Amino acid sequence: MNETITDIISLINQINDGSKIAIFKDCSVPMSLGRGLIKRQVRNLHLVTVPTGSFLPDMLIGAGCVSTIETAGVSLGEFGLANRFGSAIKEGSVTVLDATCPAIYAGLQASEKGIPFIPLRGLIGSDVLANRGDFQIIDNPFERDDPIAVLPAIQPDFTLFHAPMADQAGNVYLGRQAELKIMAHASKKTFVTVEKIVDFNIMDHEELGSASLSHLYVDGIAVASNGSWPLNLPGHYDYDRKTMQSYAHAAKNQETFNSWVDIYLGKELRETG
Amino acid sequence: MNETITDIISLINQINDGSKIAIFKDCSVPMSLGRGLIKRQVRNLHLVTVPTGSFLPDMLIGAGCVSTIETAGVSLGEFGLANRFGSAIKEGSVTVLDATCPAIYAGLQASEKGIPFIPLRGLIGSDVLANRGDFQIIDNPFERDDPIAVLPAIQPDFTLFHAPMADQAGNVYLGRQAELKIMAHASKKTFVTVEKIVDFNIMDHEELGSASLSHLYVDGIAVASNGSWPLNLPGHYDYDRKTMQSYAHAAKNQETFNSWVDIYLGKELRETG
Amino acid sequence: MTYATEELLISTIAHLLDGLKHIAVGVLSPIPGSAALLAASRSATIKKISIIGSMKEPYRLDGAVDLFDCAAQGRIDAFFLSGGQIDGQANVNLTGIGQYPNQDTRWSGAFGSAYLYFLVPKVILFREEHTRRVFVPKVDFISAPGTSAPNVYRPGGPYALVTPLCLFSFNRTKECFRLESIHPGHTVEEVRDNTGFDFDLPASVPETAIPDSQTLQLIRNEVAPIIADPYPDFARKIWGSN
Amino acid sequence: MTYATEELLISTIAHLLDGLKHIAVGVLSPIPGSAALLAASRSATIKKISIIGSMKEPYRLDGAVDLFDCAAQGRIDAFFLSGGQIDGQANVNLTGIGQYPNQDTRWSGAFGSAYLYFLVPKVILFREEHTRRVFVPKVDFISAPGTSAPNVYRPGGPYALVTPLCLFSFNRTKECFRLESIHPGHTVEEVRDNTGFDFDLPASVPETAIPDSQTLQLIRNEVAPIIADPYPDFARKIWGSN
Repeated sequence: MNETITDIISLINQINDGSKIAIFKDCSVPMSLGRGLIKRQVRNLHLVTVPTGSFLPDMLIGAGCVSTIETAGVSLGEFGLANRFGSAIKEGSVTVLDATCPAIYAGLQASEKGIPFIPLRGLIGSDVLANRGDFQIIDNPFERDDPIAVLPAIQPDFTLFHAPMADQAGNVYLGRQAELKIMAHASKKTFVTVEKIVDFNIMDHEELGSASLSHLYVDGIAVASNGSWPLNLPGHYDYDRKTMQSYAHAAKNQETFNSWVDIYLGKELRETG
Repeated sequence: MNETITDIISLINQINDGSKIAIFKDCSVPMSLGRGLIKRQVRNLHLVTVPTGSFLPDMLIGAGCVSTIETAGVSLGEFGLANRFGSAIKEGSVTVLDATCPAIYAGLQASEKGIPFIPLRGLIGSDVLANRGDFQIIDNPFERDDPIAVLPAIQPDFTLFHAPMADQAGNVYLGRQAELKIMAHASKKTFVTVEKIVDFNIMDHEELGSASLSHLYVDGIAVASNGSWPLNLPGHYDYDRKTMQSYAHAAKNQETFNSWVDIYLGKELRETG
Repeated sequence: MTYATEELLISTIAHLLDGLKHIAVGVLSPIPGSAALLAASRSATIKKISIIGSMKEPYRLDGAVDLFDCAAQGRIDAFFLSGGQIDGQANVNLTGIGQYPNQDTRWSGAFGSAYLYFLVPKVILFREEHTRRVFVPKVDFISAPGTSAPNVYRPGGPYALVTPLCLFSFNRTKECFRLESIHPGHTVEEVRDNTGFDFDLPASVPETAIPDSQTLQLIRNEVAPIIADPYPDFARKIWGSN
Repeated sequence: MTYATEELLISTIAHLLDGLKHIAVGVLSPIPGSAALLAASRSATIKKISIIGSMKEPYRLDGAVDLFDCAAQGRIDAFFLSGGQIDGQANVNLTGIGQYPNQDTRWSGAFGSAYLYFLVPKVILFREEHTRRVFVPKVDFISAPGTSAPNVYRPGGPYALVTPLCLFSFNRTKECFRLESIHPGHTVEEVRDNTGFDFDLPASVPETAIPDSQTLQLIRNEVAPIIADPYPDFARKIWGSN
């Protein structure tokens, strides 16, 4: 048995206070891992949403796990504003590094390519750029009078995501979410929860192989059935809209958020603990 | 019927003298299209091998179609040196822009991302860099005393490749050759030959979809059975080593090359009409 | 034929998309999405409609990175943006109200706006609320600027602004909006009263063309069943059960 | 047990790979490939062997871009390079002989060398011909430099040079090779006569350890059947029919 295959608790225990963590936007979201981080009361996370975030970042912020969030936007989509996020920003308890979607991707792609920075069009004249001390404008060395933004590489300590399946060698099938490859390549470590572990080598499978992440980039795998709940896993299960709605309602203020999370984690503890 | 689906002659007729053409290294090589270019006596091509080349670049050079080749290397692999390439360089009839493999990819990825240049590690102190007037060394704007090479984007006029199948909408299944996506995204136009055109929508197929190129990037498709012959198409047919050997032998000098190509094109003419 | 306000907006936006090849539509955008589908249903030039978030062919994108790369390659002709605030220079604020960073009201964030607004030739601004709260003299935070200095690479930018009251065009040289037409039942005064910035006002402002019966047929028969996939609630509200 | 020269080279290279995690092997490299497989067959640390061009798991790479990105991420510990010419500063010439660009003899080109040589911590130079034609005082063209100025980002570089005569190590500070061992049947004089550059010569040079019977068993039973897939001709030549 490959030693990268373990259980969810041991993955969570490796994620220390202050880690820089990348999570994908609105599917493949590692909700089980997120609940584990809340339970363990991990603190001072630097969260990188790739490129935007919804329930999980809002929940981690509400639970006091996050000190910095680097994001192109956090929203509960059709369920409204991300109120724990908004409230933390107003209070100043969380530092926000506002970006734009392709800037997050480009920063990760720079890390993936092992280059220290990458240029990107757009941005110039926006208050997004004006407020990012770590972005710069340089002259395009190949063209006169052509200012262009350059962004530093983003290298997370951990990429965390949930996927349909892994194999015994540690290869992970991603499906359509090719961005997860960029995230894993860009990060120091990648922890994955999966619905199941299969008996064949995924990379040997002609069609699955090209939509999979090599074990070379995977540092820990744990089975977590319904690991994206209450969010969806495309092709496997849909959103649990009732739970999402109940969260969106509860998260409008900190007290009702706290109660909701208590119930939510309590349920989880009963179910998995 | 999608108007991008046409025949091989009409694809070839759209490729004019002086075009910048990208071809992939050693599989998915559009040999049928290449023979068409030789027959049409296209001239002054700027060939970009992605990142290296073998039989097709050597053949196009031998046939006088190429004035510039941008490459990380041309070789017939186990069949030896690419002699038409080497001979043209010695004579000065072809200009060579020597690169290193990741520099070709990075230049294409810059074009794909619509950025005018991209930094890359390595290169500094090599004669590869010293001889590329279009490469530069700049100071990393994020770090003191850290020189780094920057390369201009490579935007071919055409990417040409051969693939297992396309659908009626113009989507093309690539299999493992994910680099072909980068090439198509980076190029102004992409022409593809395929073994067959299927009746279902490839993109709708969960597993094929993620290894396919959207019709958005495909400007012309033609059926060419055994379109990579005498090279291989992974999962479909193997190399025709006998023909490759016979080419490698003939290409040692221009006269035997010419005779070989005459026979080779003659055979083609008889077979495809 | 009677029509819903949403159908008028769909029809108005669709006119702006004629002759294009590739139109991309962001999340939570049922009206722009419907307009793109309507335009495609009657235009031979439209090769692709990309609906961000759609998992169904032919509206699916290859991936999120692909959308942004595709825009930078010049392969997206039109895109839609909204804004919590929009000002007279077409600056868009999706980030929040008050002093940044600890804003009184924090919205989501810039999303792709600080990039796509520069690169997509025709960006259509669309907002379903036409008030002075939205259309302000100056946005509190420029998530994406409406205009740029001449040396800034910017093949794209604002093209029009569609609201429930009217249609504005945007003049990039003069850096201001121009009232192009007023929707039936509304007036110039109403537009002026509810707009916090100045705009060019022609001597006579035409009424926005209402969707003809053929257009309504297309919307109800062709567009509604497709848009109901990503936006079931929207489709149910406008067209009832589908 | 008797052994083939190739088996000695495989065994010698494999020793250099002990304790690593990920070893990548280029095209047309049956001996380095065999050495990597041998090392993996007896080392618990080796997590992956990537054989460029192999279509078979677990040796396949995700794609060619992936290899280069992977190296830059620091995830490749060892790689192999050869050279038409190699000089005493470990400069490698894969490009050609004579005045560039119109060289008298043009080889393939730099391939990945001008990049991987900088980024992979242990680059092992390997050449099956040990002559003054190959090991020159100064290469005609630096496809990839052996050493760099201190301010150049260079986590990688030359680690050893293996030939049919001997094993050299490379001292990056002194910028020169050191003779580490001589293969059985060869002498220091033979090495010196056939090497066009100066190298550090210890007072006493040990003989290269020959592969023991356990190693030969592993090579013949474990390595040979695997390397026969990408290199059937090589396997047939050394080990007969498989």
